[in-house]
Amino acid sequence: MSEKNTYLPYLMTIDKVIKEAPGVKTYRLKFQDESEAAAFDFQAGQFGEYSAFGEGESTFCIASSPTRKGYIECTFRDTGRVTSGMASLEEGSTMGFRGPYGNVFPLDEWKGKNLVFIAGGIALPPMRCVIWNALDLRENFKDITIIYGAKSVNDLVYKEELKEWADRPDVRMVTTVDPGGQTADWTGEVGFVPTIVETVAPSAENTIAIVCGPPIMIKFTFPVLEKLGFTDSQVYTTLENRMKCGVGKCGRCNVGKLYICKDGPVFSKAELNFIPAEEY
Amino acid sequence: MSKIGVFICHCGENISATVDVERVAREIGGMEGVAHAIDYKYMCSDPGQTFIKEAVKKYGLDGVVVGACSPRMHEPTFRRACAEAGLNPYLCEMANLREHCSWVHEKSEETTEKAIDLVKMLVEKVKKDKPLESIKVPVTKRALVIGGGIAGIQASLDIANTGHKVILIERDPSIGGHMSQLSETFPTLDCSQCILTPRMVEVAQHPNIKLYTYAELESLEGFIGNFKARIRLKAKSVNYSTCTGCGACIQKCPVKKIPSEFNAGLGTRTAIYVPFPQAVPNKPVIDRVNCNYYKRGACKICEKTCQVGSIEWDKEDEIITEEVGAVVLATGFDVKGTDFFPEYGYGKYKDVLTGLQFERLASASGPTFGEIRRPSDGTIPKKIVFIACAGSRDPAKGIPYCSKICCMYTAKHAMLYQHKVHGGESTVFYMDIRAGGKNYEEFVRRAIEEDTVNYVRGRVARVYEKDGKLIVKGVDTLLGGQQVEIEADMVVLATAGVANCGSEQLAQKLHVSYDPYHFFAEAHPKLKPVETNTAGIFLAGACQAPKDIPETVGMASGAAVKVAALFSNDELVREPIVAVVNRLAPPLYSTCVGCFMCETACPYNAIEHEEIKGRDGSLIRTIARVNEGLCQGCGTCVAFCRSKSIDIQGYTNEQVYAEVMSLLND
Amino acid sequence: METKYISQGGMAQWFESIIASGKRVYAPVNSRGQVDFKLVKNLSEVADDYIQTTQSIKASVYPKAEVLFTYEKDHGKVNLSDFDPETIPETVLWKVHPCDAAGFKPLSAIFNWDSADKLHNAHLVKTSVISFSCAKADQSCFCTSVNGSPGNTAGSDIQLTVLPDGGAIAEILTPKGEALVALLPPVFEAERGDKKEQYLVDLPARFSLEEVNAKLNKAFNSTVWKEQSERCIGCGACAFVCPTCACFDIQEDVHGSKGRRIRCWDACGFALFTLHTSGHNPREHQSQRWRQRILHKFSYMPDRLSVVGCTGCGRCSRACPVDMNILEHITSIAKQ
Amino acid sequence: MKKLRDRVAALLDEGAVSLVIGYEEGTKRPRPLFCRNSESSGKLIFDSRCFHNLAVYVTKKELVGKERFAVTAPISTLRSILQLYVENQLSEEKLLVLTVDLNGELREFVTFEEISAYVAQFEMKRGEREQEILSKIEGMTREERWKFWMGEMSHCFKCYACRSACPLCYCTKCVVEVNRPQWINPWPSPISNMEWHVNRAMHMVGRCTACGACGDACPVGIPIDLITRKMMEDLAPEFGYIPGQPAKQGNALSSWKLDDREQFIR
Repeated sequence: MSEKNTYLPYLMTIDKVIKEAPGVKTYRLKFQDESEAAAFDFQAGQFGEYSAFGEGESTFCIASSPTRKGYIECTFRDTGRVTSGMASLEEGSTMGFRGPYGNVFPLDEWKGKNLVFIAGGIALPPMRCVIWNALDLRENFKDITIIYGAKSVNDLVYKEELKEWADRPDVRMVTTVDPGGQTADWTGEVGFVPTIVETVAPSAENTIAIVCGPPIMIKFTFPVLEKLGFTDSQVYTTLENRMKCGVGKCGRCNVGKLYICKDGPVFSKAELNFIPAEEY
Repeated sequence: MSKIGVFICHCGENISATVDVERVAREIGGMEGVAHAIDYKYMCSDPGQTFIKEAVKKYGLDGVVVGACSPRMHEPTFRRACAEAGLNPYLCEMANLREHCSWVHEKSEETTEKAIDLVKMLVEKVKKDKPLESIKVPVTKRALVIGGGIAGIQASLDIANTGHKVILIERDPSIGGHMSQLSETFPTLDCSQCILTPRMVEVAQHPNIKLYTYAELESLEGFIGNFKARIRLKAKSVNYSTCTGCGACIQKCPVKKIPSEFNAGLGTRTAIYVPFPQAVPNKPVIDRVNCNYYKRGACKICEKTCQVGSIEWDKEDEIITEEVGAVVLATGFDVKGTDFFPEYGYGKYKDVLTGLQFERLASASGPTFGEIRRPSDGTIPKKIVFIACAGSRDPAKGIPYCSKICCMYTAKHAMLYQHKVHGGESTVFYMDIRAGGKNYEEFVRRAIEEDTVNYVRGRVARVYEKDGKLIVKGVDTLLGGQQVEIEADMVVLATAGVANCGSEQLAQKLHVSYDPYHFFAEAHPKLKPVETNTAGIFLAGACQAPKDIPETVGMASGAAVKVAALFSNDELVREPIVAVVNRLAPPLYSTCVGCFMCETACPYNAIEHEEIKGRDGSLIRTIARVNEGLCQGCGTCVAFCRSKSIDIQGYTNEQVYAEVMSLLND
Repeated sequence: METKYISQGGMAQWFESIIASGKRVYAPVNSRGQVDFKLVKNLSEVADDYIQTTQSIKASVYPKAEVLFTYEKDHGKVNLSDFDPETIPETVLWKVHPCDAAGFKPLSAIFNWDSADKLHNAHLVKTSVISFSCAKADQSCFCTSVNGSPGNTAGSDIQLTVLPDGGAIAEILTPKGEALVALLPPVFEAERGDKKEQYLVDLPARFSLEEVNAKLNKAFNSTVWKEQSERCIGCGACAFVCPTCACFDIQEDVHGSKGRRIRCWDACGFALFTLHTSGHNPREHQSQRWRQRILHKFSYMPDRLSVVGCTGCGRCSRACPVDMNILEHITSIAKQ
Repeated sequence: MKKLRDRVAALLDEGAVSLVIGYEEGTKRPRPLFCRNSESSGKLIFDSRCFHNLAVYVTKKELVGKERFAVTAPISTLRSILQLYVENQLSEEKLLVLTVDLNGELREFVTFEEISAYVAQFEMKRGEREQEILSKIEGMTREERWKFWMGEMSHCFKCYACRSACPLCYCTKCVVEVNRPQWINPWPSPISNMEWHVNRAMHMVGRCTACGACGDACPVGIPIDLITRKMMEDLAPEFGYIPGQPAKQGNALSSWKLDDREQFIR
């Protein structure tokens, strides 16, 4: 039988290491096998299981855009056994990757609409994928607004890209840090993401909001969007639950009947209304 | 950590003569995560350190392992080098290839392989190292000196004279210690009390010294710079603030037959007493064990005698707490009694004395006012025998060490005898004469040559009584082991100097280590002779080992300087090798479940209770927290924590595990 | 499908021929006061008088711990060695109860949802199941309430129904079953017209699955979970003895440069099962975990995999240290 | 029984407690019952068949809430409650303890001191089962014992029922779940099962009160309780405390005294 072993990862080489923030790194991974690289494809919103051999697997979204071919990127914080194992690797080292898994952001459906991306802290990576995807297909969309906040200036990730986005004439970029997290030379906003959203978000008219962040941020941002006139089908988010397999078998990530690994991780707020909020 | 630099030191030939250092560097260089590995003749030298610094910069090293000597020797050196190159010093580790490998093994393949293993372990450890910051703690600039003998007196005065406050505690009613008991001192034969008493008075009057006599240390908590000493002030039964020291009570006290400690049991004292006339403070205490009132509930003659009403019958021991930044241990020594020697009559012959008792006989303040008279009948001994090395250098007696002072004081004793008893005959049995010290050898020669003391090299097998005479049976090894038998009127044993009674308990209270003979252990026999292994606690005098007065005074001054140096800083910098209880984001807060088994296990009382409270102020959980000032990084709590919620920074479970696994995984 | 008769002696001969064929044979063995499946060589080792093995036969196709693949690291490079299905020996499971055999289907449904599970399938292919219908049941048994029966042939390659004479009705159900018969065809005699039902234990159904399913669809926020789960102590005994529980963990076993990735049993009842690294736990309380267990088996699986995740074997009730009786709990939900 | 039910009903009605943890008839034998109102107190039973160690619930915050609660405790539960108190897991203000004594009288304990005094009347003895297996094990050589236990451990599948049933296994993260470093391999295998059980035993030193809950809970019948029971029996004379009566402070492995013999490290 020549069935493929789902759990056997692709071997990837760490091509580039970017230090984003204290404990946060982005790795650019390239396939070691040319044919695997050629056959590989994914869409914005999908995730994978990343291996640090010797420590185990961890789940992250693919942080790079599907429009950028030949590599994938992941951004992670050194918090546990696997991520600390990953953090100790360097350029040229081998990692494993299984994926892509999960569903995708419906960028095709969003053609001709305004997009507002709302992200907090380390939750920018899943967003970054879709931001770049949208920016690379800029002509498909109308206004693009990015609202990104972190605890402090130091905690902002993708600093270079934030600058790049801010400098682009076709993007409205708003960065904010929590009160107390600002530095002397900070020129961005100061305030929690939901508060900032309320003041800077574009009109709900023909706009899709993509929200990504810690549960508490999502919890407080949704009502703000509702107040601004966004309907449930105009709001998208991506969920994270603990996963082991990534393919609907290990039994961890389901929220009610839905499995984040298979039915998600991308959900519209309309879909979220049908699953129990306490399970994510 | 994945760009690790490894530096293998030859230590001249100390390592390279037995270990193939090139091979160690070569093989380690091939390890995963090692970016650079070299060997060099002297890694600790300037060029050696430069190699490290340059490599840190050139290869962007994020960890350094130096395979060299012991971390105790050069860890600060290499850590400093790393720090200068911009690497956190705690990302530098040492593998001890000298003491742990080259010095203890023959040159062989296995020795080199062991060296490789040792370095490999540290490479695995350093991969898991985290940058650490030193801990800063404030310093209380007040010293506690324990023991009011010459060591304690000298240390107190020296510290006090640097402008810092000193608390001096003494177990006995007076300071002065053994030196106050001595008659005259070698090699100058000046009067011991004459040179000591001015110092005693100076202590009593010094504005920076607070003197507590009749006091003992109850407990010591805390750590360098921040000790808390609980001191028991034993009840003196006399109010010192009103007592004038007139001495009337002493004269009237009906209990007069108590053997005097000051006179080494040769004289007597009363139940209310001042140990000796020059005592500081010169005020009496009541010895409750022997006092009629305390024993039988009646007497109170002293109270009737006292003009100022200073007797306090109901006074109880008082415990006071003093905060101090440093402690000097100067608790001195003791000498073995004659009862330690079955071969010399178990102490049952009254005219067999210890050296200390002879000092009292020879002292003008002694029971015989300086005349050498037999305790048995008060006659002047015509023939006297001194036995050196009584107990010392005798493994069979459990005292293999040399007591150091006996050769000199025996010579002095013989000399004093010859001076005081004209026509007397003195004989000294000795093993060797150890007279190292300025003018010491000359002093001994003077005893032999000018004062005609008869020195017999040999040991005394027995002393026994026959017809009122003491028969000393020994051999003269210089006469070919010939048996000698001397009839003597008095025998003086230069009994061994031993640790003071209670020194073991005191050491445990203070967490200082001690040697098998209960003398306190110095931190390094050569380079840290006045430090103990517990930071902030120093040693002075014979509590560390028997020593003579000049040496004691020198050491006391040394300890005082250490204290003064410590007090010259407002803050102390400590190694961050302390235990830490993990903290996590809510709702977990910590994996600590607050069972506080660690608290019962911690020898340093470093575990505190930390209450985690919700936003509304309600108590969520109580967990353990380590006081990083008190923590000594011993790891007992770590071993004991069931949920593995505590780790030692720099020696985390993960690091130690990685080290062990690097060996097991071959 | 073919039905035959096999005599007691014939059964013994056939058993010997199976052993002789070199296949591994697992059968219930009574030792240490417990009956459980063990590797056997002789029919005499097989336990006789018992209701149910403590553990299900699940481990034969879903081992407690199984190596997914191995690897070797070499200076930043990694060489992978895939799991090799050829390493799995031919296995015969002897005297499996119908409720255990029925467990293969839900187990496979989970493992093969969306993507095929190479390891599980490799075990399935190499495993033949000889089930024995049930003549006895106890108060924990409820196969008839979950679409099963004491004579359910689902999941079996051959089912034997033991007759009073010691012989048995042999239902040869699959090609794998036929292959086993082929090891010693003569002992399989023509059937004698015995009525199988006559020899099965009578076990009335206690609830209707449809009813339960309908109730559960609306029960997510019910207080019943908290009420039922109060005494649950959160161990994994129920999950580990269950023939259909498939939750697993993936772990790393590493020795120096060599490593193995291992899949091992896990249980949704464990407090840390869903704990995020951040400390957030979507199923923080035992009541949520109990709800997950019940909903998964009786609602999510039927809805998403079209198979019920319970075979009514009753093992979880027997194994539970605090008498979390699933039959009692499901019945009470059905009646609410 | 009536007295107990009445008293519990009264306590709940008065609002003196918000919950009473007790026993009810189960499908196989009595099982834990959580009475939150006086009606359910009618289900309460308390007899010699009630041996679940209810102390396992008293540390579960989600169950007992913030208000005062009560537990009906047979002797084994009382012992565990005392140990939990020593380990700072319980407070007297929150917990009311009820028991029925040998004369059938209902007793209430408000302070742990009272429980301690009550428990002191009961000597800790081996039951028939313990005696039978332990005397067999005690007769074995070291090698035979290892073989015996490895044989038992090979049946363990790490469901952690032993841990879950034990009132003293209240850690929120067990050592077996700690993965930095991974002390114990989390999957079942004879040696890693042994590692787990040895670890658990070590964590029970001086703490186990030999209630037997772990052994009783084991679905695969490993007499796991005997390890910690035997350890408790051996430890008690060495460290001078009475089995089943928790030491007031610390425990065997963590407490030391100035006069402890320490010749062995000289």
